[in-house]
Amino acid sequence: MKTLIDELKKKYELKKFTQQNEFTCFVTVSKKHAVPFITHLRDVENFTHLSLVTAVDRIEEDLFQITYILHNYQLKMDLGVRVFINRNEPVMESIHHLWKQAATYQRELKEMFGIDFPGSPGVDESLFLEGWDNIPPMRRDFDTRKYVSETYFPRKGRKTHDPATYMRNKLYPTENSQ
Amino acid sequence: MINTDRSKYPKKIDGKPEIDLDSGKYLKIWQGPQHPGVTGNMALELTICGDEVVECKTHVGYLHRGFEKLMEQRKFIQNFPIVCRICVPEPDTNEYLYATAIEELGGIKVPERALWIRTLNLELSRLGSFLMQVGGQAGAFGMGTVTQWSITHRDYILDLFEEMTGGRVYHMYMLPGGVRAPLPEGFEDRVEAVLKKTEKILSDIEKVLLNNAVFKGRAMGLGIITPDMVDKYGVVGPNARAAGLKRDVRIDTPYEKYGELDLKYITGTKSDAYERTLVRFQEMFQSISIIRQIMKKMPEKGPFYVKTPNVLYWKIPAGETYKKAEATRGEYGYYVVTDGSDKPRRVCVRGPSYTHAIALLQDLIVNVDIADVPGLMTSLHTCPPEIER
Amino acid sequence: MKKEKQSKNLILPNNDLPENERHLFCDARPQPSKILGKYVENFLNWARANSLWILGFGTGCGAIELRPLMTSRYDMFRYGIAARPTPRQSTVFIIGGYASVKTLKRIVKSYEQMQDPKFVLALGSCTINGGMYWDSYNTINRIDHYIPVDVYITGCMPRPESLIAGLDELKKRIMEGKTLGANQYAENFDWYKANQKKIIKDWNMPDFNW
Amino acid sequence: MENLAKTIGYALISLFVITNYGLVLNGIVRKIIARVHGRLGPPVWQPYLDIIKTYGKRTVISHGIMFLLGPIFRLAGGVGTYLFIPAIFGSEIFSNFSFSGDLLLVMYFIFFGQLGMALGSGEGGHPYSAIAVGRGLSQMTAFEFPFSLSVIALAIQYHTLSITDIVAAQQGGILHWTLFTNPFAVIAGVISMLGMNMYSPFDIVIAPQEIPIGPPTEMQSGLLGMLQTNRGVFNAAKLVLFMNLYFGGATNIFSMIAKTFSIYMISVIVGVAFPRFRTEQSIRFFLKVPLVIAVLAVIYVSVL
Repeated sequence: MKTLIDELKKKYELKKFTQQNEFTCFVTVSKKHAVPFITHLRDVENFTHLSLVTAVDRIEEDLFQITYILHNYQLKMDLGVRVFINRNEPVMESIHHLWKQAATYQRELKEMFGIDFPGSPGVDESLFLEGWDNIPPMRRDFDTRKYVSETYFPRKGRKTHDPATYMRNKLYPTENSQ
Repeated sequence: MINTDRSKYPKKIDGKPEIDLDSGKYLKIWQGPQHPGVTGNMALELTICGDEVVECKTHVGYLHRGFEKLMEQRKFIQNFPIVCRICVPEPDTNEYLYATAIEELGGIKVPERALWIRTLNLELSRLGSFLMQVGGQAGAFGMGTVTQWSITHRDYILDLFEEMTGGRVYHMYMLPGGVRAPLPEGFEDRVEAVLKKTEKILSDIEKVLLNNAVFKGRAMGLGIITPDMVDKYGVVGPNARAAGLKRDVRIDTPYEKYGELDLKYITGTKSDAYERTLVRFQEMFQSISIIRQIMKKMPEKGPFYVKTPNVLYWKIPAGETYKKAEATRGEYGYYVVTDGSDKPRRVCVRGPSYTHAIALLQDLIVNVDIADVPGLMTSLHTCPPEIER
Repeated sequence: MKKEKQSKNLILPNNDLPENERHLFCDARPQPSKILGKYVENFLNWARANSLWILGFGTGCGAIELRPLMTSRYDMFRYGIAARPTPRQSTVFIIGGYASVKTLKRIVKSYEQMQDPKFVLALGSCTINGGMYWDSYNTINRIDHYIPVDVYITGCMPRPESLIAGLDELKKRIMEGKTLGANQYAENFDWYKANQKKIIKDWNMPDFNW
Repeated sequence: MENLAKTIGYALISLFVITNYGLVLNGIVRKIIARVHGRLGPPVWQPYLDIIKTYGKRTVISHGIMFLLGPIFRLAGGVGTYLFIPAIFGSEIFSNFSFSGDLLLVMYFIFFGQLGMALGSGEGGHPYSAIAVGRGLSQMTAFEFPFSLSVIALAIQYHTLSITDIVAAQQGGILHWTLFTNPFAVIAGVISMLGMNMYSPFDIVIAPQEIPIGPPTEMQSGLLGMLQTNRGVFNAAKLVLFMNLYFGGATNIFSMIAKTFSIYMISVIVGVAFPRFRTEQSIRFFLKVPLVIAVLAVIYVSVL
């Protein structure tokens, strides 16, 4: 797998490569080379199965990490392709022409993270939510507990503890260190 | 056999049928969410012409609970009770995948005996879920008898789970570091008794259902998945195997103890609804044999749980991984990202029904008689909770 | 107070429907139906309690335990309980666990289409206070703010035995004539509607679905 | 004059008896099906409870006048079917309004109810009702063919259109039954009875998993109660008709109960053992084998 990535480095600008376990490895590719790289993987290196398209909100670096997980049925290897895009203009090329189910994943990302995939069929329709008028819920800066306490009718009497302090006070009531 | 000749109407305009609801030729029907024929709580927006579906749109999200958001604000150990709620008929796959992903990222080595117990748990849950699916398949074609039989026998497997884990539907058994409890005394005998019962009822169902002329007449040629569609749509599991492709996560990338067990690809050729039912039938017999092998090789004593760091302060170094396992519906995956804090940064669940129920079903359902829509859905074994999380 | 409120607007506005469709839909408020004489009502309650028809709508994961309930292990048909696929004919609505906002819209619709007397059985802790999903942005916390509930069944997930126990409790209440949920809904109609419209953002249906 | 009054009184008595018999029969059949499933099943008197409950609903909604008339037509069809069948041969109470040529009237009444129901559920406006009405009427026309042909064969065989005479001609020993004198007609008639009784594999009209639950989808409260009552009357009436036509009628109420029960068991046992047909499959089925057998029956009686 390492060798394959190394010789692909000549054509595409690939960054950090990690061999996670014996069946899985991840590689970072720049945004403009992402879709050609995935197309190459699918057509030439027969990574023919798209397992997952998902995103991670790296709010500290002000980035979205989009991860495409491809599977190769010959090598029995999973390859996760990481693409970092700017969090302020979240737009990514669509890959719905490569796999049919990619359109659904992109629809979900549009709804949950607000990442736009121009040209992907039905990307603007809401998939899970209905009449959602807040910021996309899966972003880190969306506080669901605040939203719940404002929107729904929480029943009185529910106490929530930080389990660490709760257990410490329960087990060692005398010493109040830390 | 379904007549696939729709030459007259609707006229295809660059691939998409142009449908004029005012013409009176077409009728728009919402099948679900309140409909006994749909699996779980989802909706199909069907446009039918006569008795045939010309266009379909899947609507999901009726079960969306925002699991991935909830997991981001709970500690690692607090997540382990809620992951099993993601998929109702088969929760163990979720527990296993979450636990093993956390173990890999946290660098924990699980003892041998726990691996065996986990494998047993996974395989039992597969068997139960398959039984439920066959019941649903028969019920969708109007054969209530088989539904009653198979779901009753699934209940015996739930009894085994109750004895093993204390939970009937949601087990919360495989936590990071091992399993919660060892097997109870004399468990093998009771497993063997349940397996005997199951084998008996399976042979009965085979007589009543699979050799039934009416069932054959309806299921054969329904919803054919050609092998070239498999990669295009990301079809996995029995649906892909029924198309003749050798794809089984347990064999391709063996996890837990599946590498040491004797199991083989179960493939069909035609990949219509009937073929998929057949494949699932043989899967059931195989998992019965697998469970027998596991009970033979099950180590009697030894640690079943390795001590983790104090779970309340457990911080896992930054990393990401993708773990997958073979559920009854196919490849079930967990993509976990940690950032060095005591909560996961991102947990993404890949349910196999995600592609089956939306992308695949919308295209398979065209030209299908409206009477066969529930049968087609069930033969794809769609499970809404894992789509929506 | 409620009386004068009702007398003020006996006609529902149906504001959220387009103008050209308003005449198609019913705009009458639900009225509390009158209770007959004691002996007639007792007799009818006895019949109602012994033939409960469950609406076949698996709104949550509670639906998974309805199937064992229907099969031979816990045979609910023994007690005259059957499943009906259409809300018009069913009398018991089992809220199977958590209700997401998208489902709640359908729950309200189905509930209003059921004919009085109708009973609601809330299944699982998540219908009482949110349960597992108390802090989820898409699931409601208390179902009894949106439709009247007759019997709660706690647990996640409740066993079939507890379901049967809950149905027995419901029978008792029906026999005692305490299950007037529909009248309660009609009397506090404005409050329920306000709660429903607070969370159901795109309300593209009439205010009351007959 | 008092003769007429007596007839009407007797007819009402027999109608009451047959209604209760039909309802109890439904309850028993539910229990039998439950046993096949491995369950205990509802109590035998469950149909009564359901009917009381549905009549006791507090609210009724209507979609128009035809919607209200639909169940009434259905009930009228069921009652009318029964009232012109001599239930028990030779008994004055159970002879109803049978007259010469009543067979034609009965065959008309059997389908009158379904047509009324079709109109009513059509106004209900539920798409599944519309689909189910289409299915039901097409299937009805399908099993109409073999059934009418076999009845015609009987009419040729016994040179009469009066059910009483047909029954009379079958008296005197089991070998005089149509079952043995003209087996082709019996086979064709019984197969079309399967289609008439709406059990699997012919229950395409009320297919719960496909089009829940067909015509009565919008029916509630009292309207549904009428349909349930009709299910009691109509089932029993059909069974009595088939008993009279093919199985030698009955001379006392016990033989009637025994015969009708065993006739009903045919469709019940077929019902629990088969999945559901698709619509066109069911129609094709009726237009193949049963039709041929019915034609054979006509030829058979004509050449004799």
